Amino acid sequence: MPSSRINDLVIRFANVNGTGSASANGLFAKAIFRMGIPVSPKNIFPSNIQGLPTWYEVRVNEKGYLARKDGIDVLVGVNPQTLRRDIDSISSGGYFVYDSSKKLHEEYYRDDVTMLGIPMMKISMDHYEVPRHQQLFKNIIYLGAIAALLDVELEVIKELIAEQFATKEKLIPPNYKALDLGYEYAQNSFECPLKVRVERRDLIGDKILIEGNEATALGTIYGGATVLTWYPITPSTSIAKAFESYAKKFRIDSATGKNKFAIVQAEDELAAIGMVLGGTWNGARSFTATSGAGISLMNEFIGYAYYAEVPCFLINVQRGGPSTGMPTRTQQGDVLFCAYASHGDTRHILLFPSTPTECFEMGALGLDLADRFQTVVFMMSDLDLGMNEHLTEPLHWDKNRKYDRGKVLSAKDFEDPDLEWARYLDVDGDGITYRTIPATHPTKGSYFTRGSSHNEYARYSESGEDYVRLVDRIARKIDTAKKHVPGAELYQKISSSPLGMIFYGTTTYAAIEAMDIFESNGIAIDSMRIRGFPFDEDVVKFIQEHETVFVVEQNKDGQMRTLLINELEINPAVLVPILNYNGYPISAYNINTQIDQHLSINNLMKEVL
Amino acid sequence: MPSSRINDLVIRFANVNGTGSASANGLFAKAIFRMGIPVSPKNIFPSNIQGLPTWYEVRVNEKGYLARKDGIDVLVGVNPQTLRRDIDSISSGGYFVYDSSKKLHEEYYRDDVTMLGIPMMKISMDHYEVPRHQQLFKNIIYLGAIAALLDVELEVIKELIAEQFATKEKLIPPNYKALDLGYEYAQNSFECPLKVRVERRDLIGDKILIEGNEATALGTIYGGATVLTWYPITPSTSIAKAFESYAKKFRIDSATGKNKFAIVQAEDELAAIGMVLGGTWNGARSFTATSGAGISLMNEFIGYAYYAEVPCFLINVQRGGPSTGMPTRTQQGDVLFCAYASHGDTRHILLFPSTPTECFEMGALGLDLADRFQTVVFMMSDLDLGMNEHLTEPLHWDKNRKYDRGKVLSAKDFEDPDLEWARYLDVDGDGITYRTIPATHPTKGSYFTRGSSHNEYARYSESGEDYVRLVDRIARKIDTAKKHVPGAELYQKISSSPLGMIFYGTTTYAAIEAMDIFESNGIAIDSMRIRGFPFDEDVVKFIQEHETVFVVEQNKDGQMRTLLINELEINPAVLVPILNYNGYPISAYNINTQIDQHLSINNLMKEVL
Amino acid sequence: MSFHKPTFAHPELPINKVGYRKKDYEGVISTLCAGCGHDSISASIVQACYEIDLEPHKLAKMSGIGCSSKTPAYFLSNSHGFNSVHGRMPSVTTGANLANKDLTYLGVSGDGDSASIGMGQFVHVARRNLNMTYILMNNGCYGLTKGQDSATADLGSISKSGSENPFQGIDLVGLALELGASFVARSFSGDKSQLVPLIKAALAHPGFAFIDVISPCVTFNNNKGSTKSYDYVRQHIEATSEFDFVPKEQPIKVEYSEGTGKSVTLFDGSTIYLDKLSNNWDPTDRYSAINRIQEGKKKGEIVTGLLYINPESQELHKLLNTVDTPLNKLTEKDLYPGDGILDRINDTFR
Amino acid sequence: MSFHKPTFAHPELPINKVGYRKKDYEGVISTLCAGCGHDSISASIVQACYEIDLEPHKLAKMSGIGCSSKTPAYFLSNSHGFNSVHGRMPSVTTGANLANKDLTYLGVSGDGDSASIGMGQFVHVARRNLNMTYILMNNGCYGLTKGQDSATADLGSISKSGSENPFQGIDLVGLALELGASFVARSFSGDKSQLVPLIKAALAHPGFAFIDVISPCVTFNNNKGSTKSYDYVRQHIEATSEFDFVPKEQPIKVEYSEGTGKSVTLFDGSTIYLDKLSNNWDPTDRYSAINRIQEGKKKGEIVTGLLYINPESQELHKLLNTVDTPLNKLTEKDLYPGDGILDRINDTFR
Ligand SMILES: Cc1ncc(C[n+]2csc(CCOP(=O)(O)OP(=O)(O)O)c2C)c(N)n1
Ligand SMILES: Cc1ncc(C[n+]2csc(CCOP(=O)(O)OP(=O)(O)O)c2C)c(N)n1
Ligand code: SF4
Ligand code: SF4
Ligand SMILES: [Mg+2]
Ligand SMILES: [Mg+2]
Repeated sequence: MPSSRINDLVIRFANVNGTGSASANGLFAKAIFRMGIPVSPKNIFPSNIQGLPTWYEVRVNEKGYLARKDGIDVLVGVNPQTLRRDIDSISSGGYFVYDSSKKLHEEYYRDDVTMLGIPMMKISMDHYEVPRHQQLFKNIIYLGAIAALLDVELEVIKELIAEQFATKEKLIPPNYKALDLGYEYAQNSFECPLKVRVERRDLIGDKILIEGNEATALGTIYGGATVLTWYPITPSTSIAKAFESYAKKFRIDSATGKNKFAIVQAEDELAAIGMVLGGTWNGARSFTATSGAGISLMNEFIGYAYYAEVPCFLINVQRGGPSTGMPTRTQQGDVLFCAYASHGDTRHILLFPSTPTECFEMGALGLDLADRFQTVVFMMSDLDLGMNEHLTEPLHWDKNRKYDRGKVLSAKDFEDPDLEWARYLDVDGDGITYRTIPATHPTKGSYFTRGSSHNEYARYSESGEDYVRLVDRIARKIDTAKKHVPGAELYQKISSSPLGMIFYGTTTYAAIEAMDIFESNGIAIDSMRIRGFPFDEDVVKFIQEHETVFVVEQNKDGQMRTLLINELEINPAVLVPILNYNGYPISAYNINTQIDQHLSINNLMKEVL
Repeated sequence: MPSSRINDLVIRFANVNGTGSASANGLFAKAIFRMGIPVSPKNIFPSNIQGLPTWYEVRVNEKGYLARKDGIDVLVGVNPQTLRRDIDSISSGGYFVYDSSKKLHEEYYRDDVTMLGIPMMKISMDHYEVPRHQQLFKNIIYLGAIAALLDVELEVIKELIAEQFATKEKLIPPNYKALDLGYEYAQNSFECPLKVRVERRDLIGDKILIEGNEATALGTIYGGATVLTWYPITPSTSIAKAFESYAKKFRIDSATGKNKFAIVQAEDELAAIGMVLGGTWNGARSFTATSGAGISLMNEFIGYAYYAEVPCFLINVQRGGPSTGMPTRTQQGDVLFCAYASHGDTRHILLFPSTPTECFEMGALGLDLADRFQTVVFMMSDLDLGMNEHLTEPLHWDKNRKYDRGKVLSAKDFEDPDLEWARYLDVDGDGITYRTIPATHPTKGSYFTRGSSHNEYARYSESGEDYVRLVDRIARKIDTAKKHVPGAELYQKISSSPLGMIFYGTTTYAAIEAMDIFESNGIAIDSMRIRGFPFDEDVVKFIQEHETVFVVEQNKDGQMRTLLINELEINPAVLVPILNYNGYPISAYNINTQIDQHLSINNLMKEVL
Repeated sequence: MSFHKPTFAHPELPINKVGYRKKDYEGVISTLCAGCGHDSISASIVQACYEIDLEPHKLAKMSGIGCSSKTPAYFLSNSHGFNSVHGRMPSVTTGANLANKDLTYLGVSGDGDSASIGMGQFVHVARRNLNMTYILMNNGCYGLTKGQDSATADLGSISKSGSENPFQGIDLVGLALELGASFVARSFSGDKSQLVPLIKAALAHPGFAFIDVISPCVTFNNNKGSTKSYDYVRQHIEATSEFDFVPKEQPIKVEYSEGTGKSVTLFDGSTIYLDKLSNNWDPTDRYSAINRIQEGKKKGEIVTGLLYINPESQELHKLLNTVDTPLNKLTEKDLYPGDGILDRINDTFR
Repeated sequence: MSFHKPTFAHPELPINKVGYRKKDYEGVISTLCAGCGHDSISASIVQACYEIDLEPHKLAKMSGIGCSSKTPAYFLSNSHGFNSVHGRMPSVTTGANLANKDLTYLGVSGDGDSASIGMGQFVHVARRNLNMTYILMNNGCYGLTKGQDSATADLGSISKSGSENPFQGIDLVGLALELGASFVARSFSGDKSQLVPLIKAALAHPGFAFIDVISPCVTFNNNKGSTKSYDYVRQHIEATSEFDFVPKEQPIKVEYSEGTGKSVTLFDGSTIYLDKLSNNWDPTDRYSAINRIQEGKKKGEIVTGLLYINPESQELHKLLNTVDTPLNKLTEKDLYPGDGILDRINDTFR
């Protein structure tokens, strides 16, 4: 017997890509959101345009847990290619909703799953004529049925449909009809609602449901980026797309109709980052977004930007590596590579957003930090964060906020007869030197930017002493950044357990849930979320205050753990890796299991309880 | 008063590049070698073709210490641009040999240095007419003078000159004349020999004096490389040059005059490595050599080779980084970058030669390992090793040695009806799977090589389980390599001190000397040289057996130390970095000073003594 | 994910000279969009390889990244395939070819793959006259990343989202001719009767054989206003000649109109027949080809067919003077410099 | 290492319209080999910038890596310089130009830098018609890495070590023309009287202005048999016209032979005068330029001069429709989307 649960379920839609299902599925998630219930949808899509399996998985959870959860309560299976595995994936006691236009072969039946056949295609063909419409409305029909089965408010879905087709009003009635058809079929055929179902709440507040990449793009818009140079690559492409569409809305000069921005689709990633360097060197806020292979290709320029000290904001929306790897799956697999990218001794600033709201904030902050530190700043997003909608705080911008352009001298500064300027002279002791933008002054302030070694006056030098002074100063500069990157977030006022847990980015949702589960089992685990690199003092302190610290991340080699050990001179024995690297977002259950296992093996359980 | 020393001196020649001095200076070093005395020359040259300062520094040491030594006993200064710093660089009690054709300004005089003026240019102009000759013979004149001053046997130099001009005999007499002119001038003008001087010994045995790059190229020739694809970059270029010249000597089919090799100067490093992958995939031993920027550019393909498991032997002759950095200076700055090159979780095999003899051996071994492990193998040479002549054991090749082609199936294998082959199936449990070369068999054995995730049958797969199985197996495969890379070299039978020292590549010379100095001061330090990565058990054991281990390397961030900590889960407190990163080869004195400092700060001295 | 076609073979299907049925030249079922031009090109490749009696395992399939670059999985399952990284197929093919001069190399690429990120390698593989066939599946857009304009998109072409391309399109045919490529052709995925013989000739050509095949992307670039849509291409296509390729040994049965035809005999004895040639154009003179294309452009024509062939083509191995045995067949016996040599080398360093 | 020239200025030296002496356009002392062609080009750049009354700080000097790419240190010390990585000068210049459309961008590169590793960026910067002057210091070899053949080395050219280049040379002029570059010229480092006005015209041209300057490498490629040696170039050079560039406002004092001359007026009102034009060649028709070069090649001529100019050139900012104010001058005031906008955006996500 299925257990009865309200607002706590996982539903998965199994579709074929290119059949218009994405829109119907999106309506479902949005309807839950509108009903005031926390929701977390995940798109699991192939690296392909049409005809392959794609899944849309939605977790509904009124406690607000947004992590992916293992176990599927309801599976809407409309892809014959994957029938077997879809049915197998349903939790015992769950439901299988399928298209019964054709009879389901007996071998697919499961005793412990309720099989709910709906002749979706048949209904659609009975009511619509054009084949393409039959295909599209089939999706709305199953949405209607799901609404009945799960008690989703039909009015809410209708409202969403009306908004969606606001400019194509004649599409509204046929959609309504399809919705009703599905709804009624389910009402008439099954006992509705099911035991797992939803119910209106008021738990959303002013939160929004937005993709990380969309928020990132908005961050760079508010942060004052005017130059975007990029090369298409999943899952970063939608940043460029969103930047373009917002720029076209808010960055057109009203008098002339001209653009207060420039977007260039570069010929490849090497060119994209080269253009960023040219743009920032010349004083315009510029950035690029890429992933995986793009980062590899950018390595030469990354080292250049580090060494010649040219600001460069680089957004890495990570996907499954190495190589082309799993381009439509998520991972946090480039952490180490980005931290030390390019040949020679280097170290780069990293930002780790874990919500779209932070994508927005760090999208703007990254531009500031790049200018302030005249170096490469990576924002380490990932496919899960970037391409899925997340429930998150609304975006906020202080209208009086000024861009931090860093240490840039103006023509006026050069009028000061006491100014003794040298491009790479550390006058403030923080490792950051003063730069000039070309054309600042007719006779003062020009200098030569180069990736070969140079002295304080930006002159070429092969002196070992000049070199050592230079690289030591740059290292000092990156150290200074510790205080400027977003600090670690602590989930408790004071440390109260010998056990600690560190996480970052998209491991956060699952880690918080895992922490709660441990707590409800009487095990306290202190937690900290890392938001920036180089690490600040809080990170050191947190680790020092715990005997064992679990580092939760989504890669194979425990890359953040390596970074912690190497940068903070931590004994590796203290840091226990908790890893997930199969390309799917990590679940709380996974974390709990791995930590449990470690604790029981090490007999720590006793001690902690 | 200069102290009297035999066969223990440092002489430095300060020249202008493009003036033919390299040849004269080389004769000096070779003469010492022929006199049976260990010698170690270092070229310190600018990133430029003509007209800039260049130095040639030779250490003569009958104990056989080959490291660069701080302190210059004799400086031959023929570059007016650097007069001041050259004179300042001489050790107190040393000698300054200069061209007195023009009077030396008084300000240059030093009381604690013997100033030996020789009117080199004047002598040359008196005896030679063509300006270019005057320039060239001036170099031979100072060589003659130095022979007199240091007691270098004139006959030996003459013999070398005769060999050099064996095919242009008429150049011999004028060279002899110049040599004699210099020799006689010095004999007549100064008390010869000086207190620091040389004297014939028999300490060379069958050793040779050869550049690392030359030996590397020979290694690849003997190792069976037939395809070299490369792009010019200092300091790796001379590998390609040497490979070409040996191939043209030993790899021409005598019947047809055709080449049993193919060399392509690629359009860039991305193409160079792409060609290597194509070549090895298709069964020809292929390799490339590059440095710094080249490695950065190759990152995408490196990840591909790792993930799709295509053999790739890549020689990195390291230079001063990051970016263009110091292209004509030496560093071990790419260790970490190469170990984990490319985005995603990766790990690559590294070889660390420390003599030209090892360059030869590893040049061949690298080809074997790449084939055996179907992955990227880096040989980590550096500018010092690659472009300077080193006294080293003669090259040796077992004429019965077979190339290890790794697990490659032949048409015959496919005739076996029991063969169940899948490209990425681990049948032997070592993580290494069987591959086929294109055209092996008409209907069996074909497969698709790809950088996207795939299953054991080389078919594209987006399954998380397939992915995890794949990357875990590859990790296992790289682990297997531990037993196949050259093992660590231990400098004692059993560990006998709480202190240990780890070094690799070109830090070896200085480390060994430093170890001897400590020993002569009554401090025992156990030592180990790393020759390969992933690390073998001996490395673990060595570190475990010592309280404190000094890791000597030539980069800023202690990259090998990071690698040790990360791979072996070592407490960082145990590993003390001893670093030198100014672009000059590290000296024993430098190591001693740094270790001393550490010991006294930590009060370990007492304990050890 | 790849799906395998059921492989029962009708025994009555005709067998070619090397003993294979046409089915043996197929691959796994395509996962491209229904109607994608690339699938038609795959079919032409299958047809061409079958017709020229090529043993499948003696061909290597090379590609980069993109919808187009996936196609090697959809033909010639008995051939080894190398799906490399984005834009770098030419370098990998160069290396493979260096290793074994005896195989046939068939590279496929997309316009994003070749004209943007891969431009450098395209230029240099042409310059080296590598013995390979290079098929560009040219749809004027980036299919796999969802339809962005590529560098071959024509000036003024309208994208699916309605925007007009402000940039001059790169014509890789023009570029290949300028670079002195030894075989240059253009065709259309929808014109199998022209494409199949072109591929056959390209495979036989000893040197770099480039075929730019306009191959509409039904999903992202088949809209009105696009100059790479099926409709547009069909309306503007203009063949330079009728074309046939006859492998050596095969009896010649082509008839061509007196005075307007030309035949070109290749190194291996195969012959290319061109009939009804355009005016002012000689397929063995590359400047006349450049001019012919220009002329066409002025009139808005997409000129197709074999545009240029250099019958004197010297492929890379000739330029490098490599031995006749493929390098990957050389063993210790062939490569070991000989006893005593290393001692002599050591001596030169004493 | 760089050496600074003594900077005492003779007060009597002539001052140009913007108040600078020629000396003010110089840089630090060159460290190139004595006699290197690149140094002559630097001198021509100094001369041209001085003559067109360009304020040095309003020009940005961009380069890649190589002996050639070092030259920006040897001219225009009052300009900012960006010595980027090997082969990537075009992308950096593109970004810089996007940031500030008001500066003049002068890029210099070598043949290794542009025709090998930088080929992709060269093609695409031309395609985008970036407003810049691109000077290729073409010596047919890799100077800085000691003389290897480059991709512009001509087929059959003999290297210093005596080997013959087996590869077809890439002619970047031909390529630029094929790509539709809007200003294409060729010159010789030793011909200052032609080079200086060409550089002046290129700097004034609103769009991508490419000048391929043959610039012998005295150290590695000036030997007999080299087709890039001083001797060879001097013997084979053939100017397409006499050439002069007259900035706007300046009185015109050029006389040219009736019937054989042509003048082209640029956007800013400057004028280019060409006299004694080659036959069958119109500098505003790019196909006639392609043909003229070909004709020259057949005769073994190195055709120099302004080969093609598009007087209708639309540079990248026009294509992108950017505002007149340089983007790097826009402030919070210009860029902030406005109060309440973000709330409205938030609403769209509810
Ligand atoms: C280095 C790198 N950058 C970006 C991508 C993403 N990417 C995949 S396919 C593609 C473009 C494909 O376009 P095209 O070559 O024209 O092939 P089509 O899909 O149109 O056939 C891009 C940019 C990648 N795989 N690798
Ligand atoms: C990525 C990379 N590869 C290789 C090099 C080494 N390198 C320096 S200059 C140069 C070639 C320069 O040739 P060219 O551009 O013709 O300039 P020239 O010296 O002849 O003026 C090369 C290959 C480099 N700096 N960076
Ligand atoms: S997206 Fe375009 S190119 Fe890709 S498979 Fe579909 S139709 Fe073909
Ligand atoms: S090597 Fe050649 S290109 Fe370089 S500075 Fe000398 S002459 Fe000029
Ligand atoms: Mg395409
Ligand atoms: Mg050059």
